[in-house]
Amino acid sequence: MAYSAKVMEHFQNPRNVGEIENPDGVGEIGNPVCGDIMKLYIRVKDDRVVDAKFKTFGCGAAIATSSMITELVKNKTLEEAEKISRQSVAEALDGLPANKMHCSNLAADALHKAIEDYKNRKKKNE
Amino acid sequence: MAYSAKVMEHFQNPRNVGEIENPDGVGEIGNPVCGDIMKLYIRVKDDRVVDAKFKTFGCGAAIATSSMITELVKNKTLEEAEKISRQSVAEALDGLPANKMHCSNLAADALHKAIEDYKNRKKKNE
Amino acid sequence: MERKIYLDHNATTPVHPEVLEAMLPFYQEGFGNASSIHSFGREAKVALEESREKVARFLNADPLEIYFTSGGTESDNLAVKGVAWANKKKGNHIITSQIEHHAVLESCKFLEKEGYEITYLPVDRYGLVDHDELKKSIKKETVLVSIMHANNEMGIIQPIAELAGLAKEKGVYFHTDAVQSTGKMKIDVNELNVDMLSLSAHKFYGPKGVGALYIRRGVRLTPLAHGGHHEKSRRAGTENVPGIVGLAKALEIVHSDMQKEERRLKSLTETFFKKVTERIPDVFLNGHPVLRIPNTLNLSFKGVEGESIILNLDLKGIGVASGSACTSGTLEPSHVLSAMGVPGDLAQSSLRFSFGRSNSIDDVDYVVQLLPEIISKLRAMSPIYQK
Amino acid sequence: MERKIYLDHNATTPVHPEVLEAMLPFYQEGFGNASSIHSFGREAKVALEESREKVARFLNADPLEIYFTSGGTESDNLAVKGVAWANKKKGNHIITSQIEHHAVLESCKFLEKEGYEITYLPVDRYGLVDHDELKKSIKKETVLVSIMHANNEMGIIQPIAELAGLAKEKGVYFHTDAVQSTGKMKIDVNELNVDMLSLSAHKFYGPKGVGALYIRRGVRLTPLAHGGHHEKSRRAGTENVPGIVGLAKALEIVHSDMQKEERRLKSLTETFFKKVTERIPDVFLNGHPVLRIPNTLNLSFKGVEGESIILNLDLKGIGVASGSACTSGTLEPSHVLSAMGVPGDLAQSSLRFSFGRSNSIDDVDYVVQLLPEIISKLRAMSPIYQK
Ligand SMILES: Cc1ncc(COP(=O)(O)O)c(C=O)c1O
Ligand SMILES: Cc1ncc(COP(=O)(O)O)c(C=O)c1O
Repeated sequence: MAYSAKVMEHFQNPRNVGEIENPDGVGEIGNPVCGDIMKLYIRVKDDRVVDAKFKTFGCGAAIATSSMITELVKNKTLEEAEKISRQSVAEALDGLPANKMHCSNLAADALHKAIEDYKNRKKKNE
Repeated sequence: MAYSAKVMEHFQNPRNVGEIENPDGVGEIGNPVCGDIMKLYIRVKDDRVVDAKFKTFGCGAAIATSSMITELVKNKTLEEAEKISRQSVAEALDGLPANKMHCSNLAADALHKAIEDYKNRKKKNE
Repeated sequence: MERKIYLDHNATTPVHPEVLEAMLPFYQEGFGNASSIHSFGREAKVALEESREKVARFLNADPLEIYFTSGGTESDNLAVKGVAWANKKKGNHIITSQIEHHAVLESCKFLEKEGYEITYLPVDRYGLVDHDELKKSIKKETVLVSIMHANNEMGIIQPIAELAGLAKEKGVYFHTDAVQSTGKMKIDVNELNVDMLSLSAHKFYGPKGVGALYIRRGVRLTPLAHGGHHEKSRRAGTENVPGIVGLAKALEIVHSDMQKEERRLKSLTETFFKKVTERIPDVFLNGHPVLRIPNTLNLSFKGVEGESIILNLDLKGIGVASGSACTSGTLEPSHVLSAMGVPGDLAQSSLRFSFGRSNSIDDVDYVVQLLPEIISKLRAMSPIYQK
Repeated sequence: MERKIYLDHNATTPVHPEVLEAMLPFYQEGFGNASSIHSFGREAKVALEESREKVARFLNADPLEIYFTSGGTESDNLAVKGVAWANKKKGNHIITSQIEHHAVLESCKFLEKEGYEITYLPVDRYGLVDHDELKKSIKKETVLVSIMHANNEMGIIQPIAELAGLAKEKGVYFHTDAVQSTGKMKIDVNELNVDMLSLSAHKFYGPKGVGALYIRRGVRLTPLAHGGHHEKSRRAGTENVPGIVGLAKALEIVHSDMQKEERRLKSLTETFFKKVTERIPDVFLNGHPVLRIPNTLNLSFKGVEGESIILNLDLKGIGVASGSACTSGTLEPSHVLSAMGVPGDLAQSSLRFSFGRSNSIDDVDYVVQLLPEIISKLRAMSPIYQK
């Protein structure tokens, strides 16, 4: 197992760690494969993700993908954000070791859940 | 496999190699276990082995035991000669490696055959 | 140069300088094949048999009972499969524990597919196999009990002599995987009362790729590797003479100061544990608190996943191991922690510190100084940790 | 010092100085366990994978198809038993030859006891397996053909590509034991058309206790050693990194001047044969006169038993091997000579001279000078030799 320099950089200096108070959407996901847990918070304004934060219990790859996805999603429209896939996170990190690909699922899945959560809340408020 | 110094000494300088012309007894034996072949010649006078010679196709142990038995048997009475056993040859050589014990059979068996041959000839001549 | 601290001696150890020195003459000068009858071969053979005698002496065994292999895994496979195959007529039942090394567990699983019945004994929360459970499990068809001496992940020591006694009473062979205990404590095959015992050189400052299996006289066992008449036809293959010489030398070295080194390591690990728990809250020791080899500490850092700690320590030049799913390759957290009933998140949070000859109290201080910051940084990131 | 001449390179070889130099950094500095994720482990892992790539390159294979083992014997066992076990559903028939190394033959005998059917193909008087015999023997139940590349006793080379083609046509796996050819001639798994190929480092100036098995992608095979996830779960056990690095380096070295060395050895053996037969009557070459590896001569000295020649040469510091019953440990003369139909006494009289890097034309001259006296002394002692 060898992580790319990009993975290690994000692992060492993760962006956007923390929680958003009164978030517009939250996605929490536990990885059934390896037990990792991620919580992703988003702030949405005018159908655009203006802020994202995360908390992750997981391995190097899990932390790096969490950090990367918060960067990727910021200032994206919801439509654009929904298109961020497992693959795009891994690619943005210059790849992940084969046996860590499952960790990149975590971040993308958490994001999609957070967007879904935002939409559900919005629907309720309508 | 490690031969004793005595085995190596007899192997390097085998005593009594050769044939006896018009011998009084000859014992030839092939070792069914490993294919070695030995031919032992004796000269008998007044029921005493006065000379012994051998020819051997065989390994180090086979050659050393051949040499040793010709030494052991010389000047022994026939009665004494018959008592020379596989064990006594091996002992006289300070032992043989476990996987070579079968080779010490060769020499003792050839000697006993030679004595038998001598006795048979004598009987015939009587 | 960056400071490097190795705290993973249960994974492997550096070769001791004197071990390497003992090995070197057999690469180029005494390189002969120990089966050859010429002088080149005899020189190798002498070294081989002297090594066998040495190993026998340190285990209180007979040289005829020592068989050299390519390592702990092969020794374990040979013991488990070898006995199973050779004793088919007697029965097809094997007893082992849930916390064995994969070399034993996977051998058992292979045999299971071949039609053998395997009992995997549970352990208590300290990692100990229950005496009565073993007793209940032995039946007419049982041909082998295999229970490890010291566990590689936790360091827990099983009461082998007692467990082996139960097997012996019923006329069942007993094997112990002593890969982690050999070199760290006294090993006496008669005191342990075992029929077979596995060891691996690279766990005690010997070279990788060489190990041994002690096989008590009279044990029926089918070889794993068939071929020439090496190792009394029980393990074919040209003997790895430099490796075997290295194994024996390493055993000699660890025996030369074993009690002193045991005490030293015990004190290091105790100091480490004391300081870590003083400075970091919510740290738990896994495994039995007392029945353990002197060098190993398995700790769970609540709320933080193991690999993420390893990577942070690695960035500081410190090498440790974890039983977390994300480093195991199997994607399941430590089967040992699971068997002990440790909850999933704490199992994911476990780290193994295994000390050795290269470590001093300075290393303890250095790591203890860095660790709190790493843990609190990671806990701040954790969705499941609440102060 | 007494002069020493080693003419037993088929038994084993000294480790090349550059090989040892390549290995040394991995005993004490780069000693990590290749499975560990910290820097100590990663360094070992890099060395491991670079070695795998090197080996793959020299065999014209993919690195994913190279599996490291503890030697030729293990590679052979893994190939033969591994394929047999994994393909039970397809069939239980294996084809091999009567002149294989014991590692293959005894693996087959073990499988025979387990209920497999084995065909041992005969060879002609030159030691060659017959193409048509193989063709006739393949049947629906056949799962594996295992025929060696170069024979260790005779040096005969089988036409593997052709034989393997027959197996391939019928969808049967083909394994070749290339332990004796690797390092002595070009090995290309695709030209040879094989699915599996065994090699052993100590036969080509690498260390003892390490080998490899090439396994073509897609071959179904059950492991011999179960345990951790090493070698893609096909061969468990902590990787012997120094040994593996040494294996790869040795392969690199033998490849660097292979054609030159082939020519040199061929000329040495030819000169040797010519001079011996000029000076000593009744000497016969065993095995095919042309289809042979360049370094090996198997000669029968009529009327004289092999071990007795070896011992005499040994007393002069010269190391050679024989296939005589009295040195084989089995108490049966060479199964290879028997299969070739060589009569018992000539089989007992055979000697193997295997040249290598350490030998020069001076060695040839020295041995050729001593040999006539030894042979005539022994012949004078022989009851079966008539001039
Ligand atoms: C308890 C135990 N058994 C067996 C083994 C296997 O030993 P090796 O890796 O030398 O094959 C190990 C180490 O990996 C171990 O810790
Ligand atoms: C043809 C052949 N196959 C297999 C082997 C076994 O190799 P190793 O002794 O390295 O296990 C040898 C040498 O002993 C050999 O010559």
